[in-house]
Amino acid sequence: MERFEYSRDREAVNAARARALEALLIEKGVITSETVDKIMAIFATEMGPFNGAKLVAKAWVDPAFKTLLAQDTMAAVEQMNFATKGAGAEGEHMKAAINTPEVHNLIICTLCSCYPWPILGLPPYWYKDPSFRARAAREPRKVLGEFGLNIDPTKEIKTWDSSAQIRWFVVPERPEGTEHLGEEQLAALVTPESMMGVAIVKPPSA
Amino acid sequence: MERFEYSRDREAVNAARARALEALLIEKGVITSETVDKIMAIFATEMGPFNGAKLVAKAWVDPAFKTLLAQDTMAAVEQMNFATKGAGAEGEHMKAAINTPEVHNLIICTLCSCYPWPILGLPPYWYKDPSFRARAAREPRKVLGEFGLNIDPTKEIKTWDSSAQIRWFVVPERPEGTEHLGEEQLAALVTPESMMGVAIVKPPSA
Amino acid sequence: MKLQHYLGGLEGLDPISLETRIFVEAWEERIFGIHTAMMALSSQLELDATSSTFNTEWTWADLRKGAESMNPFDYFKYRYYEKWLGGISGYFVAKGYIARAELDARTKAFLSSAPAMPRGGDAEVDARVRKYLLIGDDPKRERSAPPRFAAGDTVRVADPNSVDHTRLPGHLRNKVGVIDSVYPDAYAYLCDTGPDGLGKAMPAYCVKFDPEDLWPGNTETNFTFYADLFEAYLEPATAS
Amino acid sequence: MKLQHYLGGLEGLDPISLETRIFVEAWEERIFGIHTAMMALSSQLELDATSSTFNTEWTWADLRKGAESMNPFDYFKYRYYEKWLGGISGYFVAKGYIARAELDARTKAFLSSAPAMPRGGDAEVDARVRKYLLIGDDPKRERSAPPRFAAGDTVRVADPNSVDHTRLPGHLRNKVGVIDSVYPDAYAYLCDTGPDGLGKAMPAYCVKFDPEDLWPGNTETNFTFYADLFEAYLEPATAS
Repeated sequence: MERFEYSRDREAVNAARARALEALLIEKGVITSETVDKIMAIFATEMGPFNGAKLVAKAWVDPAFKTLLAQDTMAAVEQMNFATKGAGAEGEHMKAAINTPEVHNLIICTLCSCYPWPILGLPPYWYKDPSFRARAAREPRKVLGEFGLNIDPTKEIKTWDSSAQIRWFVVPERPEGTEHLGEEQLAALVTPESMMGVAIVKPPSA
Repeated sequence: MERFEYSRDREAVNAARARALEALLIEKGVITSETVDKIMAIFATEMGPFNGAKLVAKAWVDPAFKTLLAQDTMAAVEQMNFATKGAGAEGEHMKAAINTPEVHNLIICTLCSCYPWPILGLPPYWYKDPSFRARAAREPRKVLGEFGLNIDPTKEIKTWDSSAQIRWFVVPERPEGTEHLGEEQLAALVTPESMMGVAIVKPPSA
Repeated sequence: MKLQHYLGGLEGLDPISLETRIFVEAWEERIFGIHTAMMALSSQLELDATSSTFNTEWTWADLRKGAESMNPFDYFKYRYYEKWLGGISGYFVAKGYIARAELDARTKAFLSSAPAMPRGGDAEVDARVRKYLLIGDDPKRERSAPPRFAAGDTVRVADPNSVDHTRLPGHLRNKVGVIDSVYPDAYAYLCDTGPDGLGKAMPAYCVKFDPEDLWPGNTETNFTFYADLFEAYLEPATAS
Repeated sequence: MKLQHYLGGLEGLDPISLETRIFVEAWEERIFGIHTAMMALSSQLELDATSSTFNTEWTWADLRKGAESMNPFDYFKYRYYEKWLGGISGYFVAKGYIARAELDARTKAFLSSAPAMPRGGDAEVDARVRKYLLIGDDPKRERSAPPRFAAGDTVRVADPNSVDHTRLPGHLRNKVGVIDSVYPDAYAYLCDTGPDGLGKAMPAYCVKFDPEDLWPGNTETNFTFYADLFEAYLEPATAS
């Protein structure tokens, strides 16, 4: 009946095992003592949702760029001069789903957790959770409701499931009352959740 | 993250809840304080593998009965004068799968735990276990090997999955060296596992 | 889709448990007995009325619906009778026999001191339970139409949408088999399963499958798989 | 069948977790970093050789194979990075980089006292890891043949036997959809998936599904489901 039991010191064992593995890999010359920290630093500063936010802000202020982003996402991303030049790991082929007054987009990965690293960084826990992956496929409105986002029944929802080599992201709509803001200020409003389609971007006063 | 956690006093809570439920049902007049004990007494003395064992022993000593058991299982069972007259709960329609030198039979229920109560009683834990239900369907030889039963590759295995209203059981082969034994002595050799097909019947010396 | 119904043939599983006990904890016997009493006292049975206050329907279908509607991830997390305990407690609360708070309070009380079990009840209640166990609940009915298939026919298993309940194993959906035998008469099911197709009495078949068709390149040799299936789950096999 | 791949559309699940953190335990960041380093140092990449002793292949396919080969009941028992920790530890042991006993002993030591982490290693190793992250591993290839389908074509999703790995979601098998767009060029996959059909470069499509076809009577309105699928997973839809 062990199948139905949990180890009581599960987290402590996990933590010790992860560190033991890393220590042995360093000792055996597989990685260096800096490797993991350096990787995390790249995700903290060079590959992350801060890139996606810049992309979205530029699309909001530059209609031609927005059109390019929709039609040839990679060409648009290349113009951004990100450290990855756009196409870094897990971002070799990205595709933008543009929200409009008629269509709300949602990205999911029912098989695992495919995600465009160069512009969104690493996915939050909820995106990797089997319950989200299962439910968003069949009942997106209900799921979005649980995120506090109620999509008007007259607005179409499009769900994009990434199980091949394309990584999707959402370009949310520009909120009302932001006409006076510059690109940098606009980018500060854009959350990772809005670029996955489980939130909209709110104006600064909200 | 509670999905991934277990309550540490799980068994104690289960036990208290089961007894609390029973107490409330007695107080509210749904069942009596004797109901559960009386049910268990029926399974201890009137509906159980002791019936199946008698049936198998009779089939071993009486070829005509064995033929009837194979062709019209319920008519054969009725002759046994069990408390249930054969067709008790979960035994309304039973079917015997007769082992021969050429064929070894195995019963499973991939959906749940269908089982012929009047002649086999209640199923053991392994029969209800998802791992058995899943594996016996695709790799019965390997599964039987784990029970310590190695079926010759030249012998066919037939697996019977009960998902409609028929309840299956296996009539094992009579072991060698039991020619001198009477029906009652033979019945004492027959185990529940042998009537499910995960064991054979061994002679008394073994 | 009911993940719980797609066990047949799964890979990567544990060695078989050789636990031959029927109950591994003492409380499991109690929940089994409660379930059996509920089946025996269920309102649709044509047995003598008793003083039991149980006045609703409870069959295997209800227990199974509970298992099929539970969180499929929990299904693999809980032991067999833990699922029964959850489903049956939930039923008594949902039907208003017991208040959730009442059950929780009693559970809490029993956790801190030995269960004090009430005594009493009418013997006729237990007599009916005994009668049910000894005579069962025969699902066999006369046929209203001849069976659609005959032994030897090649059939394809349907893939109907399952709603609250189905008796169709997932590993057989869309697969091709051969009718091994046609059971006599017709069999009713315990409830109507809607678009899934069960309910009214219908023929049932024993269908033979070549395991190589079910799990190509990933099964054993000299082995045949048989499944009992209701007629609603079968279609004539056509070249596809 | 891989139970883990049949999540899409499941019923009876929990409310959505609103946990927006990427890592919920500090150790999760370490195992993520180790995995990423392995991908960057993997032997099949055309990047400069380094002094790293890692000389085997590790891609997403290997991580995914681990998740697909684990006990499916455990899949639902463990948190996301717990599965990574199990799969990656297992790989290093299986490939002989680390002995199981060694890992267990170090784990035990770290359980009783604070981890003493060794220092050192060549900067060129970390440089390669950085380079991999910034340039990626492009799966795009020139087409060897024209795509089999065009936008607007109706297709049926295949149901190939999956062995150690597949990229075909279970909820789409045998379902009918319409090609929404054909991606340019062709896409290789990280490994050969045998009878499942992936490996060599092939066209990929965005396929549009009516949710009502996927989950009849059990989905929402004014909603369209799109899935990216490799050509090997698609067949022309014929009346059935």
